[in-house]
Amino acid sequence: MSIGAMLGNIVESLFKKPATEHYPFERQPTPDRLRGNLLWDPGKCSGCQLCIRDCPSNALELIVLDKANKRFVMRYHADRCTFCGQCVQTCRFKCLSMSNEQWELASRSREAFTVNYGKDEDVQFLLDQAAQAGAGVPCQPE
Amino acid sequence: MDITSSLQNAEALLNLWMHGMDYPDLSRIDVTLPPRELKSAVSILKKAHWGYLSAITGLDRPAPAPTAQDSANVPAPDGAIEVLYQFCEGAAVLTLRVSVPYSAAIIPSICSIIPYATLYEREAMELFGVTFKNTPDSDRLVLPDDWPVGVYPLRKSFTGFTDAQKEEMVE
Amino acid sequence: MESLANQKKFIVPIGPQHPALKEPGHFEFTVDGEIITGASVRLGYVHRGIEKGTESRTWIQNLYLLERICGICSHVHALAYALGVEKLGNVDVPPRAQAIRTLVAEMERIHSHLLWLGVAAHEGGFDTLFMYTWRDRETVMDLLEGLTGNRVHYSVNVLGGVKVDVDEKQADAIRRGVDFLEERTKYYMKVVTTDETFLGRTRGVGKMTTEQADELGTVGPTGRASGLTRDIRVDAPYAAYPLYPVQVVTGTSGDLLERFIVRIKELYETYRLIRLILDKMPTGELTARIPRRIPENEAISRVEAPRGELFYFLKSNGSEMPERIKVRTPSICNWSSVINFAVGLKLADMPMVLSGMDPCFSCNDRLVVVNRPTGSQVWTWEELRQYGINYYR
Amino acid sequence: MTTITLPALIILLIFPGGLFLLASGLVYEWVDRKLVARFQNRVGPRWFQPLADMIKLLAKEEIIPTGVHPGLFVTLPVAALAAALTAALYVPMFGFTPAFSFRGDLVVTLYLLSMMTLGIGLAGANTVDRFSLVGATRTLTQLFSYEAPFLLTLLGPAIMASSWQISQINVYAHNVWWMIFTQPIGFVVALVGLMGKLEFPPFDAPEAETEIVSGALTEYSGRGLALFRIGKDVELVIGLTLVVAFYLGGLANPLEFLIKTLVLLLVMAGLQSLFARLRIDQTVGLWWRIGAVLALIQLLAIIIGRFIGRV
Repeated sequence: MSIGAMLGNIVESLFKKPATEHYPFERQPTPDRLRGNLLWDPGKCSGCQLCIRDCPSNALELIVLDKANKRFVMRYHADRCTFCGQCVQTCRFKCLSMSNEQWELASRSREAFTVNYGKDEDVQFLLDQAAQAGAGVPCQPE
Repeated sequence: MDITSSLQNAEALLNLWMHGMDYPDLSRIDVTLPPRELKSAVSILKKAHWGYLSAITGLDRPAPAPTAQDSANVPAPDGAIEVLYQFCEGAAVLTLRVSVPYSAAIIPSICSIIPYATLYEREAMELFGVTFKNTPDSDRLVLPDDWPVGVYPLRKSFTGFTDAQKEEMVE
Repeated sequence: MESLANQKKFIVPIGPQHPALKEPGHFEFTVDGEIITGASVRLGYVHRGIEKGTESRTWIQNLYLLERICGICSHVHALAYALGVEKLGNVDVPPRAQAIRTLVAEMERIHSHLLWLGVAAHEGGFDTLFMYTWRDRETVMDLLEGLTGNRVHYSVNVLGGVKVDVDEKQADAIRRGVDFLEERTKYYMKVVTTDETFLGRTRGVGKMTTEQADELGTVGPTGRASGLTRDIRVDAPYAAYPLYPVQVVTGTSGDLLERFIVRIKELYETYRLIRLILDKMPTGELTARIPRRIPENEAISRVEAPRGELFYFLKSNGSEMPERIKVRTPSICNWSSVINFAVGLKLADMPMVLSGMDPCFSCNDRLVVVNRPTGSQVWTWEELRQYGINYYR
Repeated sequence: MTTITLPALIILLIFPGGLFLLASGLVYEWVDRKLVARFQNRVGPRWFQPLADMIKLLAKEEIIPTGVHPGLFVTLPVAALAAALTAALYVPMFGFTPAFSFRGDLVVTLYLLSMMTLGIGLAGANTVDRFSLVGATRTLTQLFSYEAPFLLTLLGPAIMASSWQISQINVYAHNVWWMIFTQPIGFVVALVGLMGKLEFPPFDAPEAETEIVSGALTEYSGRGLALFRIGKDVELVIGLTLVVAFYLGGLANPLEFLIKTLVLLLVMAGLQSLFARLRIDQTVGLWWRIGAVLALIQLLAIIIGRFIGRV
């Protein structure tokens, strides 16, 4: 039975640095395992599209330019992504990974969140095509 | 009490009413009951202090799509709603399975025996369109107030609203 | 006379928007002065139709959908679902994976109980305790982020195992964090049980006997504070709980104070379990292969969420998508206890009694229905997405 | 003691009444919020936050809800603020001699200070909102519970000084032992009474946000709310000044005022962050069972002491 059981702690707090973080001026370092933006390595992809099938939020599109020569472009919609990491788990060739860099999921337009991954010439080819014909034909999972 | 004796105990208690019985796995017993026997089965469980009601699960079992062999003069079979009353005691789970056709989806309410079943019954009522006879409260619980009457979202036949229904809701 | 009495009813609405409940639920308390004479509840303000949604997604996609039922106990939902699917698919999960699942589940329990302690203190107007517990809760959230890569939706589970492993460095960080939290928890125990002003708000309030708790079907710490020994971790051990036995914490008096004590004591038990798991971690694989098509069967999966028993019923039809998934969350069991006990209490006690059962509205409500500013209309998912796209363009 | 005399209009409108008092109210509100934040290990608001809040509220539309008496709705905040500002004129604000003073002004000041609470109570009762009504009931209940003990504790020093005039009590307090040592019980009750008057935690049941949103002021917005809030800030400064003048050795100059009131505010902020909110029945119980009795014992001790002294 006492009154003011927290007295010690509050007096201590008065002389302690506040626990609040001055975001965005101060940022905590991100942990190594942070599940951040998705990265795609075009070299190893076989175009099986299992990642697209398993994605719970339709965040991935694979645009097949030339299946025989393995020319693919991965279109990643970061704004739809829930960062669950299932695609990384699903990929048998380990071509997907998640970056642990800090990033802001905020922008004034949606375009900033659509990322095309692939070999430079393929992405360029796709962009040129899109410029000519309006929009690229996204590949739908069967 | 270990699982096996719990399950055997449940079997012995319900022996009188059951229409079918099954042990789907080591810790479960499924008992099929006609709707009219439900209340007596639940009250005997309650009297014997066999576990507690853990959930009431609705299952939609639509009629299989008519095949080409069905002749036109045989009436199409009616789909059924199956309501599962899951009781738990320790690790043992007893499921009372009650199946009713769409045309007569009426099940006696067990709220007089287990009062807290009311929330579960209200949920099943809204989402599956089963009528629980004599349930104390049949107000909307989870669906919005302007949800159309007679549309049960968890039935397999519900795949979204028709345009007419949307119009109606706007009004 | 009757009608006159009805007219004089003075109803205090709490919710769907109210500072006491940060989540939408609607309660109507009929009051006579400060004393409550009647209560009713309406849920569904955030009913998201997850049960229907699961029927049009694959087994793998559902894991992430179900994880998002709740933001506080996200892991236990995914765990209950994964255990159920593994039962359906007859897959044996490697012991190390089960141990990691258990570890994360227990860390989530710390997170949830500390969060609850803060909320309950805030409802009682004890903001200092609220700030302190939430500050300390950051410790366990940081640990979870370091371990899994996300602070809220840990997504540790995959069907058939887990994604992440615990290395020695992680284990040490967790041990240190747990030591710190244990010390803090002891302090909170002291505050909660000795501070006279707080005791005045909790002692003898919302009392529930064991029989009443049983009659009302309460689960979890709310029931255990009334002496109901129901804990799925003990009754039907799942994941790695058979290896790391849990001692049930029960109380006797069943009032609000006892619910505080039971939850804090559960934290002690959780700290012990975490150390035990880290010290005796089985070795081996992290995942087992699971087929994409699950054979036709039914399974029931029960786990002990921080709020009580979480019940999953899964039915498969041999395809890639489930036939039916039923989720019965612990909060819905405990509502009846609140509604039944409100009568006779003081209005000022109501927020505390409500929070005393640790209600989680996202637990209860799981259809995409959006009220437009002009009239209300049901939107399909596609329309909604289109609206979102146009809005941001 | 220094005596500075200023033209009456300046005293009323600018210094030390009017504008300067309002500004100091905002500063004290900030200090209070900042201290509570630091006690809770938070950062707390920046120095201009109360001012920014006030400007925002003043710039906003004032919504008059249906079912209220519009005239009353608009005039109540003005009356409450005016009462608080008037009360300041009889109190040695900032260490200066009170602008106006007459025999018995202590009683007038105390009544003027109660106007604020009464105004909030009436404002709540004026609306048809349930939260406001519950809040108004609680505000008025609380008013009747802390007012008597608070009054009794201020009578203690008055009896010692044999005067009902605040300025004379102030001078008396300055010349003798600090009365916190001679009347410790009185000081504690006065301090806690002040917290009750200002509806600070743990006596914030009338505006308990987790129960009744914002209590009596739930329906207020814009200007009305701004005036009530600034009125409360002014009352905070006046209350602190009164307690300091009576119990902490009086006020002679602005520096003394600043140091003494801020120390008192520090103690008050500590008390605010130390307790859980009391239910309204607990508040009433506390005041009448403990507060009033303590204050009476104190008063009795003083009277007996004086009687013995005279004999």
